[in-house]
Amino acid sequence: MSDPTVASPFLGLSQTIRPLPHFSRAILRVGLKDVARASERLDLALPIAACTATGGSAMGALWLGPDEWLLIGEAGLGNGLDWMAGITEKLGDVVCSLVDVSHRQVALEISGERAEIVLAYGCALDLSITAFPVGMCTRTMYHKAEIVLWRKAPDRFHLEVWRSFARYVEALVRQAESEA
Amino acid sequence: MTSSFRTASGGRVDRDRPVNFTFDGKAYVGLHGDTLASALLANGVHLVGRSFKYHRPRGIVGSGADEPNALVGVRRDAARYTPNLLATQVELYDGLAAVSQNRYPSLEYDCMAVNDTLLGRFIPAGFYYKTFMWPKGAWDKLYEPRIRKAAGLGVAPTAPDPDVYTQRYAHADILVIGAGPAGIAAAQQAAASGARVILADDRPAMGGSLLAAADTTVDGEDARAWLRGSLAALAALSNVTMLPRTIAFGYYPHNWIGLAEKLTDHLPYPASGQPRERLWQVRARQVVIAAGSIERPLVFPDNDRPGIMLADAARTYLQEYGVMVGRKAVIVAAHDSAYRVAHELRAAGIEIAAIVDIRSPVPAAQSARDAGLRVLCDAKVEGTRGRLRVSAITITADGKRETLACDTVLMAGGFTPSVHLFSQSRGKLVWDEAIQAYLPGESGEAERSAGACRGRFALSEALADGAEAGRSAARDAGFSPMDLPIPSAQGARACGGGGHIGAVPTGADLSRAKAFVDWQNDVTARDIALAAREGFLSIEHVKRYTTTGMATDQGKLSNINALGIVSNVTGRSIPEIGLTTFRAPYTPVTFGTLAGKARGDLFDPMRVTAIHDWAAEHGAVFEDVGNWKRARYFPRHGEDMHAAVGRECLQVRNQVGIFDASTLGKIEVVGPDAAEFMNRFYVNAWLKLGVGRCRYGVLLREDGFVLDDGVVGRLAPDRFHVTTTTGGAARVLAMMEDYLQTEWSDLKVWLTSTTEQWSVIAVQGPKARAVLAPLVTGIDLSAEAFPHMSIADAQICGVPMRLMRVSFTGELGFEVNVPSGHGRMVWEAIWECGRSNGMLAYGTETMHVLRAEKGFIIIGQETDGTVTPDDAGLGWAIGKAKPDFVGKRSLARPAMIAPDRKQLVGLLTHDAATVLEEGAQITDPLDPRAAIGHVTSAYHSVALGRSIALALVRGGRARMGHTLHVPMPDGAITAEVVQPVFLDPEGARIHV
Amino acid sequence: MQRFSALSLFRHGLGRHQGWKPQWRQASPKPTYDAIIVGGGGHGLGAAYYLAKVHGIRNVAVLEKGWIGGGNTGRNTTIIRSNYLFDESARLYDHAVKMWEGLSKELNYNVMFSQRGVMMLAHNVHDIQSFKRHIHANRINGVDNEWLTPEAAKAYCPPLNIDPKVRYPVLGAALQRRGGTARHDAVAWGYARAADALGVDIIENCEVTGIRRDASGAVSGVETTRGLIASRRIGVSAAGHSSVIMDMAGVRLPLESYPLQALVSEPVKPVFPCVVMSNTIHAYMSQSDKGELVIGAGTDVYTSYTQRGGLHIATHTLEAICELFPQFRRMRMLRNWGGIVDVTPDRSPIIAKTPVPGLYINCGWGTGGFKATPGAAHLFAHTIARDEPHPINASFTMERFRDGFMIDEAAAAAVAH
Amino acid sequence: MLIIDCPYCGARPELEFSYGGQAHIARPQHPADLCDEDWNGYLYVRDNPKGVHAERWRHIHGCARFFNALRDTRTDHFLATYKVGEPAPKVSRP
Repeated sequence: MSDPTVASPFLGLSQTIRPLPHFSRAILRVGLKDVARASERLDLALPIAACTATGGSAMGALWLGPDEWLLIGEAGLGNGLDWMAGITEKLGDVVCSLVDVSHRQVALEISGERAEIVLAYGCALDLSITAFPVGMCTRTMYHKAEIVLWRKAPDRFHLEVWRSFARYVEALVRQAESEA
Repeated sequence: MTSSFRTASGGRVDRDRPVNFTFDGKAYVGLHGDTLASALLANGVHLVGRSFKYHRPRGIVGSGADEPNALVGVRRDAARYTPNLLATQVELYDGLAAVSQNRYPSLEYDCMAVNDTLLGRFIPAGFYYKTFMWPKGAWDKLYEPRIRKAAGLGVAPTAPDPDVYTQRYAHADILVIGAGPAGIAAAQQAAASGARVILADDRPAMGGSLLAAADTTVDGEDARAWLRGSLAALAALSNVTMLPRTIAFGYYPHNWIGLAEKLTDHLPYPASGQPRERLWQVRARQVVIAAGSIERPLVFPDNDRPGIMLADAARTYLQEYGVMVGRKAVIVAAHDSAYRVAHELRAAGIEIAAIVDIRSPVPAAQSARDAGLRVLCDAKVEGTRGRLRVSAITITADGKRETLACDTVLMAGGFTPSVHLFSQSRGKLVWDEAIQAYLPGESGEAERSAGACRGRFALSEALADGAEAGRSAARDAGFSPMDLPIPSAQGARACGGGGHIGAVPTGADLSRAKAFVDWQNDVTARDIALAAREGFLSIEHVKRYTTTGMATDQGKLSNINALGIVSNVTGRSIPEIGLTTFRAPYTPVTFGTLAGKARGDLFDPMRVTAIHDWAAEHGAVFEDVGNWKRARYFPRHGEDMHAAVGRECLQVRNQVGIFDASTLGKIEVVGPDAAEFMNRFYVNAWLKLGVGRCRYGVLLREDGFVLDDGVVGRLAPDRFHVTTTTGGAARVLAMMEDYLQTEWSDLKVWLTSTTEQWSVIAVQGPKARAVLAPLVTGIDLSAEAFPHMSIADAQICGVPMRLMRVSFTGELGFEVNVPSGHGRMVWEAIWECGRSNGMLAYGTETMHVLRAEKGFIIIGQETDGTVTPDDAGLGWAIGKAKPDFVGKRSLARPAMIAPDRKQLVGLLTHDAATVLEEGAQITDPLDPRAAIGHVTSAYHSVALGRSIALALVRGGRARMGHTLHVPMPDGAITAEVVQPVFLDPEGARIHV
Repeated sequence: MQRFSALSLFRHGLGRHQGWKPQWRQASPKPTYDAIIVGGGGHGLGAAYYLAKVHGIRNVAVLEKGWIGGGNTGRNTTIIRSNYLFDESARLYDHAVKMWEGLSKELNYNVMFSQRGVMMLAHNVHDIQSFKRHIHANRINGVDNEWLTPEAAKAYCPPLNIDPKVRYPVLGAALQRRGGTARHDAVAWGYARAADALGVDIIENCEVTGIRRDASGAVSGVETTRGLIASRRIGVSAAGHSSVIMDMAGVRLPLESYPLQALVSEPVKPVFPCVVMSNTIHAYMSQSDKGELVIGAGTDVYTSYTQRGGLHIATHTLEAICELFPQFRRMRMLRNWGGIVDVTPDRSPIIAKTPVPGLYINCGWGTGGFKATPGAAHLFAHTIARDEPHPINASFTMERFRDGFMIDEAAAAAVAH
Repeated sequence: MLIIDCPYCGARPELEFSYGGQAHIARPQHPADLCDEDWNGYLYVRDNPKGVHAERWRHIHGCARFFNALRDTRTDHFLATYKVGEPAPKVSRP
């Protein structure tokens, strides 16, 4: 259930492309030597392997860089202040940077058997299941917009994009869908 | 209905599906599966165009991408006209309308043919470099327009193209380019290893030479049946992608290959919105180039008449399309392939008047004679006759001159391996003396060539070579090849290397005769000899001076013969002369295909704020700032910008205005060393900035020039909220990361972009506090509790808010940062609350005027990359006690401390109504010829009731009170130099 | 030198053109020259010509590692203009344009200088401000440049799309009518022929492999693939390879070499009457006499000597071309190639003496060297002959970077806000 | 489109990267102590070799890390990539 007060820039949904509800999100930056402590405090194993994501239903952690994780919370947490405060409290004195980016980006789900082709329309990465397995996540480009792409199932991708680019990316994936 | 030159059977055309088409308005009937060329030939039409320079009648020469003559325009409708298409590549569809090019008034009677008959001897290669120089200036007024009109081929489309183009990135373990025998064999082996294979071929039907293979078997099966079976088997594999109608046009670094796939040009009625072409960008671990070979034409006098064509093309027309290219043919032979062609054509009913072989002895001649063919050896070719179609060829053999009547002359000059893509990949080409061709040598990328493109011409050889290439490619891509048997071919006549390069022996005077080397560009053997005579000895010079090889076929037919002629004239071997560079694309690629989806609104990302739609609904006029759309002003009732801005300014000064500042860059700087980082990065001192306080920050490039500015707030001892300009956001963050990651890795601090996290709603004006107060909770907005340059987190309308009390207008002002998903909701709430206070929305133009009245600079307007902080009047911002910050050292360079630097000043025109033009130059009345500065900003100020301007003026601060000139085309405007603050210099209005 | 004219062409035509002689000799290196120019492009050949013509220094060799005119001279999109902002640049480039106007006659070689006008498009408010600043500055410097409304721009170039609803609409244009194009190969050949006639040796296939210096540190000659050649004056005019050559003399430059791509369409009948440039969306186009649409693409982001770049650079350019001129979307790219452009920190050139006595450098022209060819050659010859710069190139030193006297046209024009 | 082997993420297309010029040019500890000539060397003078070039790249649209690379500017082939702070690996210079 999404927070009804959070506006979505997306215009619609289709067989392959579905706007996702609002999530709470944060960017966590921690130096390598403090990662283990942060994981312990958060009760969430921050993935160390490049371009991988971990996490269950409560919170996902996506490796974006060697000291950078995108934390994605459950949908429907309202303004997310409590969520942020909770994480901040858990992290305690761990030397790190935690910044709320819940509204910085929005998410689309691209799914179905045409998902790979729709993405290959604007993403230059090898999206085959061997090269981009389930659980892999990375920043990359979709045409001229930066995105975060996360494969959640063989035929299901989670795509994050900065809010101001949302309509650009949405228009392109819809064209891709119509031409794939 | 059967056309008169169609055989009774054979070929892969569908004889049950006639196709109507027109050429130059005349109706014809072809068959489904025809190309435009094969259909025209089936109707006995050879004359299809006029040449570039001499306007000589020209016919179809080849059967594929190498065609130099048969360029046509194809018109689907007014907006879908495509010039310069090769008739040999245009697939026939019902209703196709093609027209010939470069002729006036018609193909049959072309006035410009005077270039051939009368002027020809006076316009040799490069003639234009030697004349048209008198009188001075006449070139582009008098001569050039005429030359231009005569040049060019087809006519450019005149209306915007309504078709759409699509694109896809793809990854392959092995990309096989060319689906002839070698390519298919390679794809079979590669696919069997489990590798991901893409097989691409430019023709609609895959198979290459196998499509025309008659009397040939592969693995005991008819070759064409084997082909069908093999393709079906490949297509059934999930790891194989088959791309017909797809040309590999460019080989880019790191095995990045561009493919162009035609999707609809062959369809009579493409579905609406169906993309016309698709650009594939393929990254392949390994590439197999199986591009085949190109038949070489022969250079002899008047070798360009319609009806003179490549021998193997004639055979292809027969075997693939069931088309006889004529009734009576003479074959000029320099290669044994001529005999195969002769046998197959004769079997189809074409009379072979003679095989004229320039070689001697010719072992193949005897068996041909035994079969009843007339063969003349050791022959010279003297010329041809026929106005719009060849009617005879004159030869000399055994010392006897003879004119042979015919309607077709076929040239069998041998085959040139197609090494274009290999060369594009920066592989090294090696001259092979035995087969007289350049062949692929050392690779520059992870690729290998197979089959005819590396001189393995015979079918069995090509199949074996392709299979081996497929296996080794699989191995090198990390797969284990299966032990798939190698197909073997029987019955195919070996067509090895050799053949002839350069001009064919002739008794004719080649300084008089026109023996064409480059058909399309009308370059003859004598042109090339002339170039050599004039000292153009490098093959690149010959190419550029004569234009040989620079036509739309990029020298596929001409390059090798041009080399031969230069070799002959200069007495140097071909390897000594070298080779011209092969350049992408292999065949021309549609602009639209390369541009793909980036068109219209999607040409470039259009970034919009959460408040954009509200602004649009309220009539905003937008401007582009970088990728962003920003509301520039909000006109009412047909107001122009001037009126709207005046109204908006006044309302902000007197009441309150609301402004969308969301595009400002925002960076959260967090960590124990955050203050130290800021201290090193910005010119300002940061260590003592209190929590909850803001400061205006200035940032330099390391060369000392102002890069960016913005207000920075301290949220906590270890946390700063940094703002940047709209256009500078990405640049500033990138530069911060650069220093942090590569120079100051000792600092514990991290940067996170929050530009898009926050919608920024500026509420500015005397009533700003009154508007906001009812909406906010958790904060006291009073001047005492929340003075100018404060920052705090609180709530507004029940959502989190980061509030800054800042002013870029000179009025009491707040910037309300709210999570952008709530941006519009909060904006509308403030709007509702503000309306009773006389609030209106203003745009960037009003913001520019308001800040100029206060003398606040705009990066990129008052600064231009050559301005120091002191120039811009920002010297006060520099933390004087700091030993270092980015750019500090550069400020001490001689030029940066020169006394006559341009400094920011205000200008007041003597005539208060005159608004200066931004960018206007400024002179000292004592020296009107030298500019001493320029106007950076100029507006009409409603608040002041007069014009104002900011300017950068040499030594400006020492000129206070002086009168300067602003020269305009209609005379100089006088203005007085003043301090760059026009309104409320004490700042009383801000601190309320 | 055989005189070129309509009459001589006619006379030789009667003789089936058998009487034409080589336009320049295939010279072999002599042991010693009074001056050596390294680099046989338009700038180098021109410098040799002006050394001989203006300064009477005729014992000159031009050393070219490949074939003359084969570098950036033969790879550029031939745009010529002089509407630069700063006084120094405007003087430099307008010096060149004035020389272009008489060059065919000067060389007796038709370099096809065509003053078709160069139109630069403004797409946003910042562009308008910047272009107007240029126009005002140019007027004071006597350089023609005028502002056009979108409608006037379209009248000047009918294929231009001025629909206000496109992504980056055309808000106006700056037009320099004296700007235009020329035939790049002819410039190299024309200078070669004219220099050769004055005694200059043009030596192709001669790669410089070392620079010799005497005990005092001054240059004494060059080592080449064709042997040692002595000279007390060496002018380096090697464009993208400037760093490589100067390194041989121990001189390090503020220079980086990048790939720059260009492309042409198939030839069509005249449809595009002028030169159009859009710096904002990266598109530059004209139509050649042969009918090809000649399109300049951007530089790749990394330094390279490969003379090729990525496909994405060409596609990016064609995106812009198709938006500005949508009727050309069905046209086709015929050839795409790359050159190596040498770029200084302020994107302005260096024409100057170096710290090494007798060694002179002309480099750093970035993407715009062709337009300056006659002017740069003339000034470089002056600098070599007199061992001091001409007043026009006096500011274009190496030392300006050290001292902060930048001539930064790009910074002044391209900063967005 | 170069394929660049990010030391963190592996082989990625060039469009995810930004170029950072010559590598191993450290910002002077005390710029004020430098003469104009030396500061000029730091700011502007570059190797620009035709051959192996040590250069900086940033995987800006990936892990966002700066790293260094050795690339042959005659072929554009990479010989090595390595993390900031690591010395340039020894490669056989062709």
